[in-house]
Amino acid sequence: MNPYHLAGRESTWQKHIKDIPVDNYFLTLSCILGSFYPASETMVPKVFDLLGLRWATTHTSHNGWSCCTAIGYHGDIMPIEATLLTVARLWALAQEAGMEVITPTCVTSFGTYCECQELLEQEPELRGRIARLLKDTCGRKLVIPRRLAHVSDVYYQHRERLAGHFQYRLIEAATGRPLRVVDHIGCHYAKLFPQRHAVGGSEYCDVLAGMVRTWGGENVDYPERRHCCGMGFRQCMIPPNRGATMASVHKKLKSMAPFKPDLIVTNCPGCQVFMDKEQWAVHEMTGEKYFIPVITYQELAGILLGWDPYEVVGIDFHTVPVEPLLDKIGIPYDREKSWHREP
Amino acid sequence: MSQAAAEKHTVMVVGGGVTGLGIALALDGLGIETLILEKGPSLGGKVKDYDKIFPDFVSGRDIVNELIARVERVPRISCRTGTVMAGLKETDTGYAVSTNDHQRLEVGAIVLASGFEVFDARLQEEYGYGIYPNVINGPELESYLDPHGPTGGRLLRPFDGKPARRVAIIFCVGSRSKRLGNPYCSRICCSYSTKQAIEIMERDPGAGVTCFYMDIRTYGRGFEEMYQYAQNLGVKYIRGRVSECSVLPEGDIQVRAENTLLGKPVQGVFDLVSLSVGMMPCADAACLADLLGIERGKDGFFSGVDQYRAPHDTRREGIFLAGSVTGLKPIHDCLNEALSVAGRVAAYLNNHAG
Amino acid sequence: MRQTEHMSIEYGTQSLLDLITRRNPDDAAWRDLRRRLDAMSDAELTDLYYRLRDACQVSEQGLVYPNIQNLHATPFEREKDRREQRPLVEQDSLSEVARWYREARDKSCVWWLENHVIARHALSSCMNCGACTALCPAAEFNEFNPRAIMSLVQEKDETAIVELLKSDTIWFCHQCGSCKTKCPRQNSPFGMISSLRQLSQLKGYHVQSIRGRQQYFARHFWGGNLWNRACTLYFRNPDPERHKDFGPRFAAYFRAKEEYLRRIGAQPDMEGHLSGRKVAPETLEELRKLWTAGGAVYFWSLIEEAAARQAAQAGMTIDEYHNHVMSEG
Amino acid sequence: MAASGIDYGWRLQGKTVRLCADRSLMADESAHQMEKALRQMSMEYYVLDRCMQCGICSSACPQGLLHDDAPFSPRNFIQRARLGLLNLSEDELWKCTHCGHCQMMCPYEIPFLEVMISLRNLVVEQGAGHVPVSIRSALASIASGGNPWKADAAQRVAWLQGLDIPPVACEPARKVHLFLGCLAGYDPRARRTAQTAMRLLHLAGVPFEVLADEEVCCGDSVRRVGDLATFARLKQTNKRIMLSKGVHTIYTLSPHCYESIQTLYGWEENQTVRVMPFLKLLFQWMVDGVFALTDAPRGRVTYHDPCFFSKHQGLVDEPRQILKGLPGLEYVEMEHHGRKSLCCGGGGGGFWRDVAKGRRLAEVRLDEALATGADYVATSCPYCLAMLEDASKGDERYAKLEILDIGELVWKGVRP
Repeated sequence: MNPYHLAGRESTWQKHIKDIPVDNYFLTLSCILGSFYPASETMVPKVFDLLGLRWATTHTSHNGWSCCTAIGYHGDIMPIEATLLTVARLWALAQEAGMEVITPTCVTSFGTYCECQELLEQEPELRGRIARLLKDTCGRKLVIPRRLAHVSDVYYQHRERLAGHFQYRLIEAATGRPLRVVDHIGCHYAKLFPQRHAVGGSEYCDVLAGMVRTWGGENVDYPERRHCCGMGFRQCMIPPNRGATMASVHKKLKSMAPFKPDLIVTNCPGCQVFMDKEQWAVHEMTGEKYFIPVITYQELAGILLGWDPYEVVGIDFHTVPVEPLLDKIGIPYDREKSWHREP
Repeated sequence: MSQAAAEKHTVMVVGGGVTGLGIALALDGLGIETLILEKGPSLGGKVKDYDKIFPDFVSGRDIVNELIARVERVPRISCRTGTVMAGLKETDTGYAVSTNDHQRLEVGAIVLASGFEVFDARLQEEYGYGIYPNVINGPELESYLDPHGPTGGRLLRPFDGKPARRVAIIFCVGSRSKRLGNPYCSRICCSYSTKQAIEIMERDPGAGVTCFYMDIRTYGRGFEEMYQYAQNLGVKYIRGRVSECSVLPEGDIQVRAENTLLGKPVQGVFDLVSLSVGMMPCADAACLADLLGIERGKDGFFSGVDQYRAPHDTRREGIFLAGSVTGLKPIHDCLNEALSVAGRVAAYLNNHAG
Repeated sequence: MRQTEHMSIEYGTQSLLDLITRRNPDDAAWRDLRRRLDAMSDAELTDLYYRLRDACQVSEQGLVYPNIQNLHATPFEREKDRREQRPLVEQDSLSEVARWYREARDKSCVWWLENHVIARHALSSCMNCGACTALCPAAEFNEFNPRAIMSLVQEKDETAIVELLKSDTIWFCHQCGSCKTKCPRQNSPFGMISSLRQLSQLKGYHVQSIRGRQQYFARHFWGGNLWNRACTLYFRNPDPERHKDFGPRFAAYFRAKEEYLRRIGAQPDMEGHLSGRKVAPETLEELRKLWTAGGAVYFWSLIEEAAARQAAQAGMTIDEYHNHVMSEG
Repeated sequence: MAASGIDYGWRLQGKTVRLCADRSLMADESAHQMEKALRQMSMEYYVLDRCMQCGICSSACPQGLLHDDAPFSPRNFIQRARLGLLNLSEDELWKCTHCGHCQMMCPYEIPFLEVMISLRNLVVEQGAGHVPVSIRSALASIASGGNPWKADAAQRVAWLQGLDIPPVACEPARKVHLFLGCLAGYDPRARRTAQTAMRLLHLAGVPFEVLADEEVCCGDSVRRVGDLATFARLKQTNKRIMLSKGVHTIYTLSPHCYESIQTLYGWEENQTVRVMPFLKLLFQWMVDGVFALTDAPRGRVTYHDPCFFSKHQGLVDEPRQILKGLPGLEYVEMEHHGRKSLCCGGGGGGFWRDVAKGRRLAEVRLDEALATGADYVATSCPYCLAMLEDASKGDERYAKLEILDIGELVWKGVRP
């Protein structure tokens, strides 16, 4: 017996429909993803091309790649002005590339773009100063984007078309039951400006849940679903502080376990790292064995598209093995290609 | 002008709730004819659903039924249910009102007593109203406690029909929230929720009722004493706004708040969570305002010309306000207001109407 | 220049590299090298850094990687950044943003709260309902209470605020923003805390608390990545020794990361495809200008000064202090 | 709770990192049951329902002035009691010193001390929690020997022998009895105070007797740490003796003895026993000019009000007038005085607790005394005297302060 009314849950997120641009995306990169799950980034252009979308990026150094400095900002070493200037520069690059909407692969970048957009819209004096400084220092023009989208928004927007290309669905091959999927949205996507920028608002954010439903899976809600993974910038980065990070992950795992999820899909690189990697620490410290596969929505699309789990999707980057999930869905893979030799 | 002048006119009362009925009876006492326009199928408004009202636990239903009975006995009062105003024209003797059933009614004055609506708790998404079966709102809890209600007065979990013994009541739902566009205090929620808590504890002393409040505003005569009594019954009051409810596999509801008096987060698991929803202006307030050409305050409630000198008058001559259209009031305040409005209307008819 | 060449010759670029690129070196050889580095002029030191960075090093499978991979998070890079940034914060050469922050240092905390853009957006009025604390991940696990901080700030009691800025309290926040979504008054506690943290460092109060002192590590960890690699995180940062909690599979990945990355089409430290992460010199130049204009470099210099003072008091070298703060607490 | 299984540490960079424990309070069944249990077990518990958490009690509580990260707070305590979050095994239950400032200020007149007594009673008599060792041994000793120090009952009055104070026989019908109290019975310092009191009585020509070794502890502290049964027995013993000896008037040296004998012994109509604090007697003598006074002692004097006189009895003017009546002394007032004075920490069993230096209420009090620049700190309660002296011992800051019983100060000035 379902402990909640599906209709009510649906109507809740449907109150917050986000206006997502359908084309012309300017891709910006994530520091964390590039460091821990680079495949999730390299797969994005592949998917964009597959869908025949028009896109550009700063992916080669000579067209000016830089990060958004958001980690620096939330890690309290960047004054807001410096972050505003860096972001403004990226926006300018997008304009120069003739792209309408800037789409980061990182939730914290996204949150920071949103914050910058709001600040610049509400603070004329600040806007003036940033525009002037940008002009004086690197001769670029401040253009505040009208709309902002996260790469997951793009996947969401085109989820049906993408499903058209899939070779697999989120269904257990053996039994034919839909896989139970926990979606972890990422605070800076759903909590900072839910009214304006989050698909489905903050309570029942649909950006991942929608993909999961469309791709054959079943959404699983659990009490701690809205909660922070504990990454917390300085909390995860500085070893003595990491107790709180681990505790947060532990709390979420404990809370979701009774609902027997088959996998966790993440939106935010930070969450992906800690939901995945700290499962091992939690096991070491408490003896509790969760080991629920954690994958990004890019990787999810990747494996469903039937791309090589090792050479394209890069499941070797994961701490919690993804192979059991592949077995469930019935995706063949060549164990020989794995670099990990499990005992 | 003499008293007789007033008697030549009919006063239209918009809304057949407790206030409207009170006005009609009061005007009858002054020998003035009234016509009650009720959009619902029957008279009595919301109060007819209340088995017990605060602070003295008398039956709201009895009060309304008594009023209705008297109204029906009085020849000077006529009622039209299922009827709403469609148009309004000024005439030399007052107003000509056209209704949805294409009637044309000549009246000397109009009193707006169309009441309020309860806040739609689905808008406060984090509480999961309309999603989690065991999260209900105040009026629903009222009906669960009502011997004539769906459960015959037994408090059951909607999810599985098991008796609910661990109950949480969350105050200020849809009130005092800039985020939801209702920055105001709805005034009566603290009291009606406390009343409900008392009823639960009196029927089942073994039950545990926990109220999550921001400030207890039991401002009226006898209200604070009621609050005291609730505490004596063992109702727990935790000062802190609940930030979210979540559902557990068996349908239990997990609640998170801060106990701001201890400065620590608090978690609880309950059989049933009741949301003390605040009040909103009546659904058709906007179109009534246009129709009558009168103003509303920022909060959407109607406001008198001058809340000190002419609280019931509107900018438009011969149109008056009564009851909770000007903001939430307990039932006895509404009835008191009915009397004062009746007096004001009679005076108006004597002095102005031809 | 002469000095640099002399050194390169004496050590041979490769061996010099081996010595200079150790993370926490503490032996005679290093101390000797440290003395030599200290003796160098700023120009010579930075020149040496860039020569080493651009000197290519042969990696496996015939692919050639630049040395950038080895220089990150070394005392050498920190020393270089310190010296390279020093001239950018000369009093007269400060950007207007940096000047604003410098003036803010001498003003009251209350002034800051009324004028810093983030603080202004963070608090209109607080009714102490506690919705923020109820689901705060930090409040759940640490002695931390955003509501209490908001109401303290709201009282505008200078001494109380200074106390707060000197305490560990503000540093527990995860900056997750859960509080912002729930606030019925549409305040942003996490924004306020972010602003308070900036103020704490601006006034040098952060070094009074364990958690605050950690900012010196942050300044070089994230700041060093930004300054030299244009990203806050660099894929070579998470060394398994420092991330034992990531487990053996991560350690295995880290040993062969170049191979792993190349296989999925990422080209570490290279021109080219996504996750390339090589930043062009002209881009870096541009960004450094922006960060100087945006006050970041000035901000870093303040953290640097505070750390130097603190280290001197504790009788540590700045390198010892750096290692101390990242393991303290 | 996330706290489970958190004993494994994690070494990162030579630091042990642990999963942080969840700090959340639980509004769960166990708390609910705890609260219900308290309701059933403790009659006084119900008065807590009146509490509206205004916090005036906590601002009045002297423990708020201690340098303590989490000072005892009545408001906080009541809130947790109401939510069933109390841990009766914690030291916190014993922190309250029953000064009574909280209930004096409470707008709803919640008798917080009675609540404390009943909760402590749950622990002491019904084993609902843990009793601090020092208190347990004191109680045991009183139960067996009628005094807190496991001392021989005979010692209580042995020291009276060889005193150069010939007892003045009272006429049988009008026996006057000086109730010494346990401290005067066994503590050398308190004995000196008692002697002085006797000398003054003698000099004033007041006939009085001492109930030899039959008197037992008055039971005040016993009751306040929750041992109601023992209190009842002590009460019976003392009453029986007093009545059997036909006592007519009882002078008490301690306000604690005074309060219990006067208000808690429940004298019947026909038992015309008059209880009077020695302080009042002293005041009467001063008014009547019984003694010829010299201008010794000289200097500044301040008065520390015992809570059981000031807050419980409202006896605040008399001692001041006595001191102002001493020609050689300039009277100065401390910041907190009269009914709002601060507690010495000795009441409610506090006298039996071991509190670390730097955490003592008496230190706060002495600092206030220092601030007045006084040479003498006069008081009129053996507990206060002992607590203040203990706190001042071995701390040169307080060396210049001489702590005296008010009677002793008067005696210094009396021309023999």
